[in-house]
Amino acid sequence: AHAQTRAETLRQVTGNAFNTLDPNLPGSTRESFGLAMSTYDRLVSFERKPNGKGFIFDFDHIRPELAQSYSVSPDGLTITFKLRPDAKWHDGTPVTAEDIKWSLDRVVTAKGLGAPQMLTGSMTKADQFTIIDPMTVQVKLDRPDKLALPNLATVYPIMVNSKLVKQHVTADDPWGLQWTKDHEAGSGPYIVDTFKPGEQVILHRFDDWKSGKDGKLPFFKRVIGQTVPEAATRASLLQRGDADISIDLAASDVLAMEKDPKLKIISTPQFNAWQMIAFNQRVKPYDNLKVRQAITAALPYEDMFKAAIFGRGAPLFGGTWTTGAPSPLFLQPMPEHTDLAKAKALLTEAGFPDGFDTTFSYSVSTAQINDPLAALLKESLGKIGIRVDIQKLPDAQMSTLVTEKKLAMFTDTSISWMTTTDYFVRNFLTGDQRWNYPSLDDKALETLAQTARFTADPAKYDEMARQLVTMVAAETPEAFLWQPSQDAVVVPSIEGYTYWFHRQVDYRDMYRK
Amino acid sequence: MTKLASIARLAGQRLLSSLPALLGVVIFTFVLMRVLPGDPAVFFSSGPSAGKQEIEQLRHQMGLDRSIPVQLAFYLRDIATGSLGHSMTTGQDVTKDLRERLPASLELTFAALILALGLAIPMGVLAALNPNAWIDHAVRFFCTLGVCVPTFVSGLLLIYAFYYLAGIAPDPTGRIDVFASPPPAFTGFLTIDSLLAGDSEAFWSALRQLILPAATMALFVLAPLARMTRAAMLAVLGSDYIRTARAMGLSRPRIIIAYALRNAALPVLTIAGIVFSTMLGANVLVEKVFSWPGVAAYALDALLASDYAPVQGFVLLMASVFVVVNLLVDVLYGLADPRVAS
Amino acid sequence: MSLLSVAGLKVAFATRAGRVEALHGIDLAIAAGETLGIVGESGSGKSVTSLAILRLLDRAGRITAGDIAWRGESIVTASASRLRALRGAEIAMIFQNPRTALNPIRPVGQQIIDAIRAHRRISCAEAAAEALDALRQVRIREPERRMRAYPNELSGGMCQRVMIAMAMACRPALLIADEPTTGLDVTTQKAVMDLLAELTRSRGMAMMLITHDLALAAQYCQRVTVMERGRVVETAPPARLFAAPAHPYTQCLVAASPTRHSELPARTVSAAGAKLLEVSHLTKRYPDGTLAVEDVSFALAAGESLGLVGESGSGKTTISRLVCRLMDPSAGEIRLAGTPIGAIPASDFHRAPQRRDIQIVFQDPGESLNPRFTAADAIADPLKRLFTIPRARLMDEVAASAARAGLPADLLTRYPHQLSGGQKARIGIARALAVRPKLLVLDEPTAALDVSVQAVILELLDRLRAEEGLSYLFVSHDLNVVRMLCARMIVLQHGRIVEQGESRTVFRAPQSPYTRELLASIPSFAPA
Amino acid sequence: MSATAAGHALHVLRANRVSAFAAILAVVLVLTAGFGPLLLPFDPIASDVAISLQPPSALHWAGTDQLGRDVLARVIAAGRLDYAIAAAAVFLSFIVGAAIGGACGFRGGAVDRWVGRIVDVLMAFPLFVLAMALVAALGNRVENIIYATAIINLPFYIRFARAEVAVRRGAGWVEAASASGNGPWRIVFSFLLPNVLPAMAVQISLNLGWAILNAAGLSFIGLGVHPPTPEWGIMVAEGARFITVGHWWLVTAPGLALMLSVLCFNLLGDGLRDMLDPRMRT
Ligand SMILES: Nc1ncnc2c1ncn2[C@@H]1O[C@H](COP(=O)(O)OP(=O)(O)OP(=O)(O)O)[C@@H](O)[C@H]1O
Ligand SMILES: Nc1ncnc2c1ncn2[C@@H]1O[C@H](COP(=O)(O)OP(=O)(O)OP(=O)(O)O)[C@@H](O)[C@H]1O
Ligand SMILES: [Mg+2]
Ligand SMILES: [Mg+2]
Repeated sequence: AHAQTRAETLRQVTGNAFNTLDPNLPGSTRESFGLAMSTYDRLVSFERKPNGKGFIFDFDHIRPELAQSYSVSPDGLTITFKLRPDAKWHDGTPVTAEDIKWSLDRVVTAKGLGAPQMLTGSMTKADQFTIIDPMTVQVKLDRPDKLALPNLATVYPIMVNSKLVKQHVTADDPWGLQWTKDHEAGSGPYIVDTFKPGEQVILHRFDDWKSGKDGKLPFFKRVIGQTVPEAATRASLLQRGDADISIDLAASDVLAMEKDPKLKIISTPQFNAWQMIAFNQRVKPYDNLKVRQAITAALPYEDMFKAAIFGRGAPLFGGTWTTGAPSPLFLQPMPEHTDLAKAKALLTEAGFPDGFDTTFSYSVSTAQINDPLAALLKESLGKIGIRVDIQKLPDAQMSTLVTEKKLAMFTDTSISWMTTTDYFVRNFLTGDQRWNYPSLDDKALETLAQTARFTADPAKYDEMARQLVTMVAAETPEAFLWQPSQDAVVVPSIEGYTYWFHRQVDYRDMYRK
Repeated sequence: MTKLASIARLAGQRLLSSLPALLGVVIFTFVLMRVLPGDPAVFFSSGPSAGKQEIEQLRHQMGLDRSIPVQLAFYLRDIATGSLGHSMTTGQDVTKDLRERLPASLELTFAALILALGLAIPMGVLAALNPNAWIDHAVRFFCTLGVCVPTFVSGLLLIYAFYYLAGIAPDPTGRIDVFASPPPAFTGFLTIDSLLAGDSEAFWSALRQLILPAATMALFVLAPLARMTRAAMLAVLGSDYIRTARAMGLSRPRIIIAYALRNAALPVLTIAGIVFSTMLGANVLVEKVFSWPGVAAYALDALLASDYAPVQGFVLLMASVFVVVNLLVDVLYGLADPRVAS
Repeated sequence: MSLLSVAGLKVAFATRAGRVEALHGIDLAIAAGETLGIVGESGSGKSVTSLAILRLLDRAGRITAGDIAWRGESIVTASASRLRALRGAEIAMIFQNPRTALNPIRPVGQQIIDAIRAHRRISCAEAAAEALDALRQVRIREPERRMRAYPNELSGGMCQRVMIAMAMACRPALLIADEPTTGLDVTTQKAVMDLLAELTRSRGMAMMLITHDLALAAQYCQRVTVMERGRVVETAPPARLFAAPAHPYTQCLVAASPTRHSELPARTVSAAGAKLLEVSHLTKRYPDGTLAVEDVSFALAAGESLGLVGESGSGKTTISRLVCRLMDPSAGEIRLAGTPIGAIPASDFHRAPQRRDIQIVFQDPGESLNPRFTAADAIADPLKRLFTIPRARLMDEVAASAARAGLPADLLTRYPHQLSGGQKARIGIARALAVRPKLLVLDEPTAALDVSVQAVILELLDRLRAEEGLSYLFVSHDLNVVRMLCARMIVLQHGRIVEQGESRTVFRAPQSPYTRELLASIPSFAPA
Repeated sequence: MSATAAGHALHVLRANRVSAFAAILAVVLVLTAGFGPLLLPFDPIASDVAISLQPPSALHWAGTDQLGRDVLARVIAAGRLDYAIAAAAVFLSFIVGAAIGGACGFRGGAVDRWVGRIVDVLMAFPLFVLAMALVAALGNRVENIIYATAIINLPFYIRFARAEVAVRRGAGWVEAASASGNGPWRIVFSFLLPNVLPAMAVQISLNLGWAILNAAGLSFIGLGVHPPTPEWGIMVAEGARFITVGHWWLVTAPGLALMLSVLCFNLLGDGLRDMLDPRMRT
């Protein structure tokens, strides 16, 4: 019996904590996002396409999930959802249009993480969502936003059992966030058995689930998500076959595991995430283009790539183009090469013939990758006379200083759920907001990005996208390093792993041979 | 009778006199946390689309927009009402978290202490019975070796040897095999609960999980315990009343156990108390390595995230445990040693 | 044939310094029912002998030669189990310092029961009954309650009684008592010794009484054996031993032991000069409430020496500390040469000019020397503090006062633990003399010393007083010593003065009953 | 004087084999830390990714690390820093602790009680967490690691000194000292503390080892010194993660260095006490 249940159980080990059941809560961890994908349904979901040993999500194809079907009006201003007649909540009650409306209202109005995300899809007010008839709900937009539909497929807009949640709302918490924090009220394929925040979560399958692709039920009857802080321990758990999957192992471990026949490694360059070295232009001398260019020319890219992540990823350096970006994609190899002579020259031009003192920061939790990276950077910049003082900061300090724009030069990995070039530019290189690490303030770039956002014609859009990337390259607001691989290590019997935009394991996709 | 009373009085005084210390701990931690350069509001609103207003709102929600004295006042009031605030890392109330996790730490620490004493006392006695003989040196050397290895290294090595290579130890994830169903929570000590529930499978599972981490910690505290046992034993064996006992013709085992060991136990008891309370707070690394759901690891994560409430709660808890344990030791000491009360 | 006979016993100890022989061939014999006294100075091997007899020497010590025969059976070769049976049941032993000789965390009754049951297979109840009986035998008041008492709840005398009860419990044929009364007051000492004598007599037990007090031995033993540095020098019945000591060592020992007749070589007592010290209505209450000294008044003239006697706890040390201003009085006046010094807080007195006028010599010479100071450092310390002397002259001063205290110059570089008791005492005295004080307070300066050493030190002190016109406040519990050194004496009890006057008169015609009791309990060998 | 002291030291070492072993080990370790870097052919900082993660060889006796740096070179270079950290931290807490504790133990009274309270506060703290908090608050630089370690050691020294002084306070030779005209302060510092020193020596040398481990622990959770500075704690912490991967040499060399040092300090204690204690002289 034990063996039987074991075969039908999926056991994931991760370094971080599952800390809430509702992804909209401030402070939710990425693991909680992944969890919410399996406990809650959304109206729509991204399709996925094969990729190497596994799959990767397909940003351009969206399928109905809790909705039976959807249609977008020609002018792109209304999206209409037809509901499934047979859809049920986990408590067995049927899914109604009221529930859907309430859930959508909740995402955009509740004080949570959802609202700011929906904003990027031009969904801001409850009155954009209307019930046409008991089986139909409509979303109205005030401008044709390409990202509206994709946004509905992201983590936040979960469909919740309004009748259930409403029993637990309070005056100062009209949307019941406090209750959904550790109670789940969804219609997803899995129901929460036990939830020990920061320790483990155990799910069992919801057999009345209808929203699956072609109505298929997920394979695993039981799912265990466990927090195992020590990477080495996670590795040995997999090697002994006690755990089935882990997606956050140390690059060094993964390297060794590739030789291990008892394991399978599905590695996907995170094409919506990238590690960079940001130059904060609010801190002198990084307001000086030449300085930025000098440093980008002085970085030992190859060594960093090899030493920090053991070459597991897609380089974003060493691009061969000079005039214009060859591809409309935001993340593509930039024309950066290690060339100390040039670097020295640029530094002299910039007015720092004998270099300057500066700091280089990264967060403690990323130390395993960034310790070697920092060492190499310090060594290499030293050669052109830049004296680097390395700061390894506790994560909270790091994020605070980043937000306050106090750090001079630092490294981090950014991730974007939406993968259109203008979205990248708007969210990561413009505006006085946290994710604009380089504090880049370039009006031309900004306006171009805005126009691109609402350009429907793909050809025109690609043209603009190329131009955007070219401008970014010219500005060198940061040194693009690489797209680190998402290395999912699984036991050979496990199949169907998908790399999702949220970079977490989606239990629905997987099965055991 | 009167003795018990006087001991109780001593204990009472100790408790009262330690209240200022506790208050000091609370305030000190509170300020220390506020000194940390990290801003939890910013850190926890790090969703992929966190904006300024979200941070502000979170800051308000966490009450960080008030002045520090005001915050302290509120915090003290909350403590008085038995609430330790709210943890952002786990999204739970700190009291709830601690209540769930303290038993885990306690069980582990107790196991480690028992293991350590079980080894240290015989070794110490052996060493004391033949001072400067090879066995004495051997004991000293062995114990010292234990102290030399950082707990996280010995932990990882033990895992590597007994789990990864030999495969005899269970996977080092938490307190009980995930596939075994935990016993109904009663004391919170899984081993005890499972026995109460008469669930032998759960008991063994829990016990097996306990062994490696307990061993790791025990190794580290072996030295002080054995050292103290030896010293105390030597002192006692050299004392006049042992000579009297021998002169009266008492049998050797009786002398060693009923006379020598009982007297030597007193200082060992004191050290054991200290070791216990320090271990409880200091096994951060062990808990991390064995993914043990204890309070120390909990506090560590919170600390790195500048999550105030959990750290403050944890420190307060530890301090209280410290006080209680010392109290316990005092009382036991008083019961064992007539000289104390009078 | 004799009960116990020791022949050619040699014992050696393995020490860090190497192998030292403590006993160089001891011969003794004790007949059944006989009481044998063993006297000798510290280090002469008394305890080692007794321990050797029961094979209780610690692991460092080994019997290298000779034999110990118990009723003809050799103890030296006896098996461990045989020894266990022997100890307590046939030969019992009681030790010096009864407090530490009892297990502090075990009720005394329980300890007696342990001793009984170690030798006889009987139930706890029966054993308890016997233990209770044993306690009655040693005349402990309300023995039922004492059974449950812990040593720390009993006085020194009672602890010793408990020890005796334990030793007697198994009806041994021989009792070895190693200095059973040192550390006890004279009155208690008398009581304990009388008890021992009576019990042994009534039970026809033999006893081996080890002491360094000849008078005591003389009073209670049929035969006395004198030991010196690990050898037996003489054995004889007390009468002969005292009347006509054969061996030179015995002779000087007898000569040195103070009796109520012994005198110091006569000196021209410098005529008592002006009043030096006046103490009026002195009272000391310790923080914990003990009233140690109550309304004590006395005066001391220059060149005079005043004795202060009383039993342990009577307040002698307290007074001496108060007078040397090491401790603040609760009430009362202290005047030195007319100037009131009682008001100067003790914590500031080291700055007061009178500091150099009052110096003190402490009870335990070893314990009063800083382990990290050489003799020279110790003597130089007060000079450095209270005078400003150039380095060069300092050493001369040190050598000078060392000489006055009769301390050989070559010992000056040694650390205390490298010196004998007598030598340490001299350092203490030299340190006190170094600053040429007017008043010297001596708190039992000879209590820890052997009689022969004591005699010499007393000599020295008396000479110094005569030659340098020093004044002494001499604290002691040994009335004989006080009588020898002091013209006048004060008798203390519970912190109050019960009698004071000319030493001789006090001895001849004691006024207070307490003084009478004290005098009565001094062990003395009066053949008459 | 010093001659006799040296002779005494030798005597102690001859008498106690373990101490002798520890002493020799200590000398070797300290010399290696002191002069080793001068003799080494490799720069502990300079990287060469081409030869990264090579197992021990004739050229690189302890192998190379992730950045192709010679592990042995780094281990030896790290010695200086680690000993410096340990020594500085322990010295700080010893000086301060002994002074405060000594004064309190001698004076007693209200001050003593209050200091006692404060010490309790510190003792009641989960010390390692306190260290982490301090380092996190002050920023993880070498000097802050030293301060943190010193602070969490402080209460032990205060208690120890206090207790030891308190028992000696009533000793005859202390009274004698004040009778000889020594003021309270002089009594504490030139009479009492020197006598407490031998007993404290054990504590000190134990703490030296403990301080190193403490630094290692901090490194393990990422609060150690910054790269590329070589430090045993970090090397062990990182190396330990490579065990399962099979790069055993990364942890071996630093691990051994760490172990030997701590072992040495732990064993040294008793010998040190005997050396400092004149009563042991014969
Ligand atoms: N454990 C020991 N180790 C080394 N030497 C010892 C030991 N015990 C006794 N001695 C030596 O044996 C000799 C005799 O000691 P013993 O205790 O018998 O003297 P004593 O006559 O009892 O003196 P006291 O009157 O002070 O008790 C002394 O010189 C002492 O140094
Ligand atoms: N520091 C102290 N605190 C409290 N009580 C004390 C202290 N020192 C002495 N006493 C008490 O004061 C009384 C007198 O003590 P003191 O030492 O003066 O007697 P003594 O005559 O010197 O005795 P001994 O002959 O044993 O030296 C005793 O009852 C003692 O218990
Ligand atoms: Mg003796
Ligand atoms: Mg006295």
